[in-house]
Amino acid sequence: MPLVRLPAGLRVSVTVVTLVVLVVIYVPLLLVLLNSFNTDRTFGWPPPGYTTHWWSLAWHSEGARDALFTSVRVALAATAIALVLGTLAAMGLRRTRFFGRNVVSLLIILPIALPGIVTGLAFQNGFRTILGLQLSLWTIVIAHATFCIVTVFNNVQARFARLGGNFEQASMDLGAGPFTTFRLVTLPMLRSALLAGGLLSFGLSFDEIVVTQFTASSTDRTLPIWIFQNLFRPNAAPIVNCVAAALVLFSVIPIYLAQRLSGDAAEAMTGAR
Amino acid sequence: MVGAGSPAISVRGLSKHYDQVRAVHGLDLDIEDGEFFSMLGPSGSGKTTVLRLIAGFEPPTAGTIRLGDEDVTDRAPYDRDVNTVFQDYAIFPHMSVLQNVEYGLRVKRVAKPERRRRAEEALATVRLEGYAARRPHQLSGGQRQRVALARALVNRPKVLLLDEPLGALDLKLRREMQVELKEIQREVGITFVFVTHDQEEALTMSDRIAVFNDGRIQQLATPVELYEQPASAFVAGFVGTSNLLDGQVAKELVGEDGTFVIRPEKLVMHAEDGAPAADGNTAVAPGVVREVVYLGASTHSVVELDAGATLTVAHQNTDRSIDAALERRQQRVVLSWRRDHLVALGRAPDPETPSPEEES
Amino acid sequence: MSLISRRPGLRVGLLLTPPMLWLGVAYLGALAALLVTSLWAQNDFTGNIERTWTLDNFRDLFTIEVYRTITLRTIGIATLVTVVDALLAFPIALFMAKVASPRYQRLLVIAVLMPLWASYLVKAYAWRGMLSSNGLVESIASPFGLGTPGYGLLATTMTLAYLWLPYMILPIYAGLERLPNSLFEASADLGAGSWTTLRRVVLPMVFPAFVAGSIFTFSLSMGDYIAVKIVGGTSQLLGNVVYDNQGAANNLPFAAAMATIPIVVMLAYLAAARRTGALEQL
Amino acid sequence: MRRTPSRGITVVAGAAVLLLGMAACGTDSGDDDKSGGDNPGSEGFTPPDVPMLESLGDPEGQVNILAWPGYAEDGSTDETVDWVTPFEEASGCQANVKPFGTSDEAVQLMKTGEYDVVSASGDATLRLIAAGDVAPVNTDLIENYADISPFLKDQGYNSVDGQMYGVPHGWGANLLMYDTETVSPAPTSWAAVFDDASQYAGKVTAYDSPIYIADAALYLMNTQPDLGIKDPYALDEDQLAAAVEVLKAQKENVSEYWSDYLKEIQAFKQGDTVIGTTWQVIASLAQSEGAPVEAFLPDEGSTGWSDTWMISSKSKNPNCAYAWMDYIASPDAQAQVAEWFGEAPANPKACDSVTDDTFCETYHVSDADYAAQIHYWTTPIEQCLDGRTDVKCTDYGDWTTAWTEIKG
Repeated sequence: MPLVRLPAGLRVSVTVVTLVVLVVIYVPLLLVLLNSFNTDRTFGWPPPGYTTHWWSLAWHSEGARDALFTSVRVALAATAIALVLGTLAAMGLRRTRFFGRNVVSLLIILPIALPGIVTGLAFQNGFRTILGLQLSLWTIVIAHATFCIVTVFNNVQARFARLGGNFEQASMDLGAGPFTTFRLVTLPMLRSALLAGGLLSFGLSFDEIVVTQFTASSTDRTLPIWIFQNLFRPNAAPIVNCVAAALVLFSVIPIYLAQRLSGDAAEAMTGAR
Repeated sequence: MVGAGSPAISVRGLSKHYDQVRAVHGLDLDIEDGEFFSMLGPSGSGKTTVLRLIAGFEPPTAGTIRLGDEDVTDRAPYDRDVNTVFQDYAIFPHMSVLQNVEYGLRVKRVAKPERRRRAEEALATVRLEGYAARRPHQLSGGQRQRVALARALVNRPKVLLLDEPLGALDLKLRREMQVELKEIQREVGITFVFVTHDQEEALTMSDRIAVFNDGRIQQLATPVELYEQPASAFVAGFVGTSNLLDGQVAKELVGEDGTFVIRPEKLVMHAEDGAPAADGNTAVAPGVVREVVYLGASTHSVVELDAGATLTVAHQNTDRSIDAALERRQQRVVLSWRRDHLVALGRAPDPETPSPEEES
Repeated sequence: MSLISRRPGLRVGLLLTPPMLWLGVAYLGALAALLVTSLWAQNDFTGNIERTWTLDNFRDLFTIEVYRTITLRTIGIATLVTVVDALLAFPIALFMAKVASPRYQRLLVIAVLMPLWASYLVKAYAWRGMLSSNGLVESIASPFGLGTPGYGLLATTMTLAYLWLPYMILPIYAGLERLPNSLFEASADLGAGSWTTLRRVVLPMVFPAFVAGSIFTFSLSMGDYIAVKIVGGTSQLLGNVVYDNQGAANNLPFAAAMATIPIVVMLAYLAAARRTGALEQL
Repeated sequence: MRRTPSRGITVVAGAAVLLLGMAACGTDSGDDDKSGGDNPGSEGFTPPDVPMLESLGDPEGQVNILAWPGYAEDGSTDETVDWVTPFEEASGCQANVKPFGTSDEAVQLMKTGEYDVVSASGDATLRLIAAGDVAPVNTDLIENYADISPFLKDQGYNSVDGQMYGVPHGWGANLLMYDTETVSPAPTSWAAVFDDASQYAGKVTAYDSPIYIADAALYLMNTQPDLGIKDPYALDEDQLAAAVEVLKAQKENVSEYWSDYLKEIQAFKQGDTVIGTTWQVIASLAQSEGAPVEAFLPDEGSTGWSDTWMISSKSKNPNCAYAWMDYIASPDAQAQVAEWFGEAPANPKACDSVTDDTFCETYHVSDADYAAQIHYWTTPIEQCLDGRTDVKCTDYGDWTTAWTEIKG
């Protein structure tokens, strides 16, 4: 990609600010990493000593592991639902200019545009007060899927916009019915967009705390809930730091994949919340 | 040209309205078997809509479409024995050239060896042997165009629809492909329905041409008829350069009321003193050269007649130097033409009334 | 089958039905139920919700002054966080989109996204540590004769701005990346200095991206109740009132009434954002 | 109640003097007939006739336990923290533990009949008894019951007319903690965080919950007898207003309100805070982290909590449920829970099993006088808990609103 030759002054100032901001972004994260080795159970500053004790505890923590699996399960289920609904919505709105188009777009954006506390409270109230249901893993999944739809929708819509509309027509023209066309043409062409959208949706669900707090029963502990419960216990807080540090390190993989797959960095990330 | 039995495509009373816009209005059309048929018109004239209606991408507002003996009006695209070459080719980016070409056979569950054989045959037809394993993004524009063609031809459809397939190619390639397309059509014997806005393209390739404007056919004729005897000022203007004589000018120069057209190459330009005299066969008119445009093979001069009209005169740059022509700018000249080269258009076309009679 | 492909309306209908059922019925239904709940009362003895209609919750909301104070404070903080993030995000997004080489571009995107995976809580606690009396901020600031701002609204603003920064960087980066490079050249060619180019050409064109990012930063700040507990000292935001009422006090109807405030604010915000075309860039 | 900070909810547990309407103390064990006033459930409170288990049979093979997080640890959070597995091995009852987040949730879940036992707090116990969701407990069938501290037995929040409805689990007090290096002389009264708080302006901390209003009410009870506060959980509007005034004045000097261990320990260690309310467990942890702090029960007494294990009236596994209640009251289990959770065990014999020799002294496990100074957390309701009938008291909703206003 040809780069713009920005004037030197602007270039330098932009670079300097970028470096400063990057430092500010990473200092707290490094601090988390450092504290995971801090002998002080309440991360006193400066650290009185260093130990790998917490990492070994974290490694053996069944609660953390269970919470991790719960989070993965919830995120996978929510992502699966979001993939289906987001793709359907994007396909429905494609090439269509019906009166409700804006309404539908707004509706898809709304769950992520409203604060999590609103979405969480609305679902909790809906499930418990109105429907009289017990909160469970499924209530978390439903709530998460709701705000994950937008990431899939955005990615698929961007892909559609880039592809243009003739491929499916070409397929139908060559004798393939709608389902064959979807299987052989639409889906393969959407694959990377779906993967990117799915990964974002997974990440979104995986780290969600607010909506989860409202829609989780007390037995269903996702990783953020586990962190929330344990961060405040002096004996467990350093373990939490280990888990958080490990999460940051491992997060490189999905982010890298998402970016790779989508091919277009901007598209991969829009809606990256 | 007219074959025996029912036409390949028969359209009756076809209309397509989008809200207030009438893209196609009350169209009747027969396209014969094995014909190379072109639909020519400016953008928005409805020609592409007719193509999409025939392909089945959109349902008509009214009217019927028959393919051979079958009424296909309500059938889905995949239920019609027609294939389309898209303007942007719509080659599946995630498949190789071979997979693209095989696609139609694959969804029809043709056995693999058979499908491979036919695909290779089709690639040979479009002179793309050896490209089977390529990916679409590794192909040039012309090659993609051929893949699209092969992908459609391999299904041996009754009718092949081509939606401005040469539009994206550069001029030289376009000329080559025009000839090639025509050859391929002769070779496979399939009815081609070709949509274009390029009059030269249409004239080069077609057996018959339908000129579209405002959702209607203005004239349906062979290329020669279309050029030599345009039915309306619109057709005359769209196909070739039109030199119109109407109103007072017509009265003065032709001697009768009406609108007349004469092609630029039928006009002869003389120096003021060397002009022939008008007689029963020849008409003359003096004027001033306002502009001279050098076009390589020929030169166009724009002459403002004293009578009021402005006519374009074309002359081949054969043996003599073109300097003489260029020096005539702003000079007085006399134009002459054979009276029988003048085509009477009748009244100026009114969009609300049907265009002059289509061929029956 | 054939029917579906022949009737676009039917096709759209079939495609949109599942997502619309989910969002329109389940989600909007839940929001509507929340509004309904806000019109109910709570039994003081059992803590159970009594399904009798009352406007008491809203009366309290409007008459008790502290709620107005908290609402204004929350909107103020959310605005401040958004402005800070916009100021910080623009240079880094510009660097990513128009200065960095493609390789660095990819690395930078990862670098910006990575913090999002570190737990929100852990990061907030890291800031608590940095802002404490003898913490990192103090040790960095003391040579300049400054100190830590301590726990309070300033600390809350800093922490929230930190937490949501990636949500602002990414849309602006995406917006800038879409800008053709020739624009910069055209502007320079027409004699504009770099600042003029930024102000007259780039900023107006990426403004929708700013708005898109601000929806996140603003909305996330509007609803926060955890970070403010960790670094906010004695201060509280709207989210705390909602949270305390649904949890501690078990007064769901009042929590629901309180939750209508961020809904109204965000709907107004979205309506304004829609005019800029920002919703297309979310 | 401190419970898991996870739900932040921390409301409310506590011992309800709901029935008795007695001011204070709860030391008058067994004195149920003293109950007076016509606040609801007080006079003429007759619990539904729920049969009591007469004799033990064979264990059913499982027991469903509804517990505050930390009360029934099975090693899933920390491998070394596990007193459920030994129970399963000894009793042959598989224990299915479900932690709950709030007392309301516990009450709701108990109504399903799917749980056999519950660790109920003071604001849940009476509701469960009155609704017939829990059965009287035949304490004769519980071997370890005899060892439970007498001052926890036959209390208004765990018994009706001398009939126990549960087995006491543990209790604790809200203490005053201060930085020994900065705060001098050592304080003796809650005045240090109220009237004298300005001495430590910007360095005072307080518990972040509406229930903390009771601390101010308790202080007023002693300093302003004119207000007529007899029970810190029974405040009429004027009394609440007075408490709010105290807290608003205090807020000027507060650095931050704390809601979890870590936050408070950090604040004391870093010197952001030098004085404020605390729990014994936090004080001990802070000390072990090297913070120069002391925590004590001030002269006025303090607020606190006390929990009880109860058995469902619909229990399908009564024998295993009794086995659990017996087990959790045993010295070993009590020691583990108390040390892990940080509260005084109901069974003083646990003191022989705790790993920390000073634990029982620190937590005043057998100290009846100490326990007598605690006003156990109770949910304030409209009917005055102190027996007054001429005024309406403020309920927890009012307290929540007041707390929001105090914080501003």
